[in-house]
Amino acid sequence: MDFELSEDEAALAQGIRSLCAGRFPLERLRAAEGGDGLVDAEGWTELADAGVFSLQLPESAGGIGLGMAASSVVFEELGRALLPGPILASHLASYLVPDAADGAADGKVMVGAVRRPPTSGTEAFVPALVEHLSSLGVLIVVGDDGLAAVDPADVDAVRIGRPLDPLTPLWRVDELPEGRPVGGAEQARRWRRDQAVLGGALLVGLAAGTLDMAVAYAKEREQFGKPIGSFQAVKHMCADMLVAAETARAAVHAAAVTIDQPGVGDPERAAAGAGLLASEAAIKNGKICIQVHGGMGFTWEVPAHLYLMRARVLSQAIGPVGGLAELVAELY
Amino acid sequence: MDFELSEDEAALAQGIRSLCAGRFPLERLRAAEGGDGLVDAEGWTELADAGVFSLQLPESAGGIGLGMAASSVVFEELGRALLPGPILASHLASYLVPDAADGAADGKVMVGAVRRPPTSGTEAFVPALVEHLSSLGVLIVVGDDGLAAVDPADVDAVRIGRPLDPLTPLWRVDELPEGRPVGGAEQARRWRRDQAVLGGALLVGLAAGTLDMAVAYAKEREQFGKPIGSFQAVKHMCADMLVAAETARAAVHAAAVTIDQPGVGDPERAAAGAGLLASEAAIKNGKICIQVHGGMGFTWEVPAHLYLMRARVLSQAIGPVGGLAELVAELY
Amino acid sequence: MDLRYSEAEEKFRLELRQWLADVVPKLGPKASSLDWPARRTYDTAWQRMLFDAGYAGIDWPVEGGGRAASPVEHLIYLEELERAHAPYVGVNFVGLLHAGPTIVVEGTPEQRARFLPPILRGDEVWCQGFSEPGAGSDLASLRTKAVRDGDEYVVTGQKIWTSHAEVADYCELLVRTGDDDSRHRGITWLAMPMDRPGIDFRPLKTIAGSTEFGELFLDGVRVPVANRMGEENDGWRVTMVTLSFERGTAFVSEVLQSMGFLRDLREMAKRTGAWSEGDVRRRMGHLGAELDALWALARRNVSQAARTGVPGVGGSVYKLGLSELRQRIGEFGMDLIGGAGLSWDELEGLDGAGPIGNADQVNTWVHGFSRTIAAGTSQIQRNIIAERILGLPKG
Amino acid sequence: MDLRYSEAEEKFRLELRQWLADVVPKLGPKASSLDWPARRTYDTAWQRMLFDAGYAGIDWPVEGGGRAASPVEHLIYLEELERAHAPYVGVNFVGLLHAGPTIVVEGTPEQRARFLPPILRGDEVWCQGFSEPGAGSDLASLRTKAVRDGDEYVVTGQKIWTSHAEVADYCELLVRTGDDDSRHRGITWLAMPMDRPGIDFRPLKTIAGSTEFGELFLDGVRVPVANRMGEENDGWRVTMVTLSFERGTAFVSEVLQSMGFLRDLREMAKRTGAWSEGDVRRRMGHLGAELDALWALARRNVSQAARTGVPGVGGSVYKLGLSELRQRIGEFGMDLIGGAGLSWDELEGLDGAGPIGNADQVNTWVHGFSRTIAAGTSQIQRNIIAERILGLPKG
Repeated sequence: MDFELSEDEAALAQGIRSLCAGRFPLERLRAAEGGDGLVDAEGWTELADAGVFSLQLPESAGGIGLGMAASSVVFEELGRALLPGPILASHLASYLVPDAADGAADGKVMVGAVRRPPTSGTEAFVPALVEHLSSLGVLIVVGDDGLAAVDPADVDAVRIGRPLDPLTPLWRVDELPEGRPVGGAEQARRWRRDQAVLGGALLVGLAAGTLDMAVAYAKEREQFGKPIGSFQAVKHMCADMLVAAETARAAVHAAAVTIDQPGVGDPERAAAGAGLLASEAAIKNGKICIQVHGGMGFTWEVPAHLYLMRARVLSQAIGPVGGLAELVAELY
Repeated sequence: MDFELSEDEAALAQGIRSLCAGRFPLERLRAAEGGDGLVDAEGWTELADAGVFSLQLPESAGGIGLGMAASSVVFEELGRALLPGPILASHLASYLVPDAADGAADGKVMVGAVRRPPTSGTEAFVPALVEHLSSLGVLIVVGDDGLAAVDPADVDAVRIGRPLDPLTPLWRVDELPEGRPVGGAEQARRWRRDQAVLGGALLVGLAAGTLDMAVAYAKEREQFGKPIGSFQAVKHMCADMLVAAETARAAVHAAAVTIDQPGVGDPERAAAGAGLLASEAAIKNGKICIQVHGGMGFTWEVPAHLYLMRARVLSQAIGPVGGLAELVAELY
Repeated sequence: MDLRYSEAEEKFRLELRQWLADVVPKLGPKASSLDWPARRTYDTAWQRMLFDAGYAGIDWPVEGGGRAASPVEHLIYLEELERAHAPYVGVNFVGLLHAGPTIVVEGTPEQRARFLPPILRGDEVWCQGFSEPGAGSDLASLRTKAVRDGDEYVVTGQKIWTSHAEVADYCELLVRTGDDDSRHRGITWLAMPMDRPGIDFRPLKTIAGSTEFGELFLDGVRVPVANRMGEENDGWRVTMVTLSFERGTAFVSEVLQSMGFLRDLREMAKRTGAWSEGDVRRRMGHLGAELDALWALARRNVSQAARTGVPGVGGSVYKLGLSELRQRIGEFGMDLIGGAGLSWDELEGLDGAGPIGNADQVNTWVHGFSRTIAAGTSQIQRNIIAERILGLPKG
Repeated sequence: MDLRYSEAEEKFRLELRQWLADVVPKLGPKASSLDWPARRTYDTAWQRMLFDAGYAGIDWPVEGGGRAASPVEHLIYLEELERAHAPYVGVNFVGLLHAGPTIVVEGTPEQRARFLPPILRGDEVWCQGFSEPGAGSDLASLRTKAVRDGDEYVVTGQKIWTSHAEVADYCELLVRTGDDDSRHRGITWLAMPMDRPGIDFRPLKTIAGSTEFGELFLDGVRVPVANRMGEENDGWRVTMVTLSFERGTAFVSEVLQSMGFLRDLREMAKRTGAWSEGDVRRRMGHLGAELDALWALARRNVSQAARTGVPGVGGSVYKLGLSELRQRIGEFGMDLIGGAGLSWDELEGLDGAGPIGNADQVNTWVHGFSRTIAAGTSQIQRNIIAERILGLPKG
């Protein structure tokens, strides 16, 4: 038992962090705010070359053949860098529905995903909102009883003028095509489970990113003749952020490893708990980060809001926290 | 519109506060901890003489003929003083079921009350727990569809060895007698409504009492060379206590006045909201008061726990906060 | 304790209600929030209507040209405006709620005659230049410098969070006239004409994508000494004077508006079926009970102001409670609409469920973040409560 | 990241599990919590059994007489003891977890030979005399005075929160040997025999009605200089040394126990029908997810300790998270049992629903209040996290 990152995992995280810092610095991402093609094809290929999409595809199929643990450290870094684009769906599709996602692993095709809106229940009134539609080669529709592949060209969609996250363009789709079945209920369950864990990893990255921002600002910003970080109220907000981020990180890593290593625990329960805590940590930390920045935190210029809006996008994608909590309760 | 206390109301509160401080100081109450007869007959008569039980009984029936507003300021003081005994039921019975509560108004008889346990639902498995049974002359059983009067001598009860609140002795009753009907559904509804408001007033008194204790300790206790109240963490805990207490107090007063003055609002909604916020304020402040006192707060000697335990007793009496919240939502 | 209104108060309410019923339906559509000249036109036209009807400066004393309504009448005024969905003060807010009241108390007769009538009539719009990039919670550390040169001050520095500067005629400005480290003792209050050379304004975009405020760059701006309110270096006291105008009516519109928002959410939840979930009802009921309590607290503060002239300890308690509550209400709205919260554009629901109203939910949620920051952060409010009300020792 | 145990670790687990399966059922009933001599007998007998089986001092180094188990084995040890419902260290806890480890590192060969074997065998029981009425969170302000007189120290002062003093043979005592204002620099660590004249102990009743700790009054107590650990005035460092013994295994039993408590609550909720309420399931699932995460964090801390010898930054994060979570778990339990929570006595439910288990719920709730205070309040933990981990400046 050694639950620390292995040397390989740490190196992988470091590599992705360097790639993001060099190739996708925040200023550059922000320059494309509100537009399409937030990640250009060349950038996407670089992500592919770094293995972001092929990490879990078996070596026999041309992938890297690693597992969820490796993916979770990679996605935490991508989250921290606020990397836009359908990275999670492209990654999941490459190993979960490889036949439907030809070209996903090597970055030639971007794959998106959307949950099929329920036909009854409280969410039944909201139309499907598809992210990054104009960039997609394939859209995976995740239903309760299976996965289907849809050609984006077949989708009748209306672009949303102002998406909540300016780095996640959105389309409204009233009638999602049935599409071509590419997986049954078991694969849909696996999709949702792995999505909760790796969406959780992205969310942990967001929670860590806002913690870093808040701490840096608290050290530098002075009021009443001293850094605001010397006031207990600010200190304790930052401490609570760290607790949220570290706890969620441990949960995400444990869920990833529990999926990779049969017998060490219940992967469904671990995945739901990880998604739940990561959602809450990212939203809570985004909110505290704004508060620590005071008025500046409410400006577009300071990127705190980008982390918070992205957290809402991801939190929605992996499912409302109430449902995740009920799943944990059932399996406890 | 003048929502401040009138001179009469302020004088009434001051009178009760003086009576409690002189006649029922905490040291004296504590000396009787765990025993019966926490309020001796003589003390009970003094409360009656001060009008505690006859406040809302019409003058024509020998009472004082005031309303809920006056009662709410009185009960806040009784709560702050941690006054034990079936004060609330004796007060309610004197004007809501005067025929069944002969002698209640002038303190000759103590009246208790217990909610008839539901026969289905989540609470159906808990036996009835009756407070102060051995001191009662009459026990009012509050059902969904009416009020009944029971002779305590007819009740088959087992004394609880360790009640949560050492100042509220308890008896377990598996089979509550049917009793003599003394009020219908409308009177039962009024009982629950007025109980929520005046139970809320007692709870506000508890919340204010623990706030006072915490603030006094924070000013006096020194650590790291200064009073702990100069640390922001402690300051902010105390500030949050004040917000909780003042908000709940305003809600309780508004509910009382809304009952007294037809047309100024919805008394049911106001009463449920007042009970809800007062419960939460008393429990929250009790907990913070312990925390501010550090290790001492966890000792029997410091009375913080008495306020907290009493808060649980009263919160249970006026109904779980979830149910009160649902009632507010329905009436909003 | 009495929550009934007197006959005179009911009469005041009725007259106002009738007038509002008459004029509000005739108002044109609101201006786009991005079109500043149109907003000025709309808001100042409304102010002129209030003026003509005798409601301008509702809480100002008669000697300032106001109506001198009692705190209770002021409360009724806010209730009725909210009830009638009448416009709020808009671009007139600094003039009406802050600069004007200051001039009423601190201005010379000449200054009052010059500045007050145009504010009340809607002829002149004011903005505020108090905060600076380095002076937020710690306002007394402001550094914008004013140097006396004959009968003018020459002002150089930078202000931030200035609202409506695009359309303002005057700016109530705090400048440092004392030593660099004179803090509260070296500050002066000036009415700066916004048409002077040396003023540059850069709007700041908010996280809601709007531009409600911005940065004001001042480079050798000349302000007549005649525009100074109070004495030189006495500006801190002058500024604080305005606070004494508060009669417990702050944020009342927001409380009433939030109640309406909750009721809207309930209707939506009933339509979508979410209302069948116990915890949805409980969250909504809990938030509703808290709003009711804050409304009670507002009436308590107003009552105390009516008796004593000041709203008492309730102000900070109310501000802290409300701003924290507003954030939770925002989160509840977002949770209720689920995925629809990912769009700022108004969405239509599926299956004939009608508009989701998500633009309201998203706005409520996002704007909530400013509530615990603006007009004193929640942390500053807790300090104030702990030190001034509870008497705990300073840090 | 690897959550699988090695073959050697699995072997360690299996042997321990078999031994526990053999001995635990044969243990007599636990002593009443009020009968201190009986508690000492029970707990020290269990310690002797551990000693004979080679599990005493599981994490102590071999040179101290311990088993020198790896942090991972230590974790397995705690898991298996919890799984077997074996006794916890009980009255041996100061000796085994605090005083002993200090002596292992700081003691002379003579001191180690004198003090350590009796702790491991369960022959001698220790208590702790660190905190004072005036020195809680600020331990360095302690004032209990020790004056050297020949080869003895004469100790006078007062200690508080001393556990198990009723049955202790020794007290690990911090005394002031430096100037009154020497703070960390004037403290000395002594092993005080509890049978000396001048020692008076007054138990303190807790809000749970029990007497787990009390006040120690010291009036001219003579302690041999030979019982001093480390140098005079170097006691602060000596004390801190013990912290380096921590391998991330603190509170692990509490995490595992809490998981069991949640599962018990679920069974009860299913029996009573409360489980049909969505928000009961959500609260329970949320608390469960948090416990799972803390268990993951514990394994992370242990892993880091296994690699580097120290558990790293996780310690305070884990302590803060767990103690706050424990309180919320306690509240959940109380809310679930409703009125039954008004009695500390175990109640039987109506309608054949069996025991309510309310004594457990009430205990969990009430004891939760101590969690955010003892061993460093949540406020102190947040300071530590902010200053030592995040590098924020000191107040």
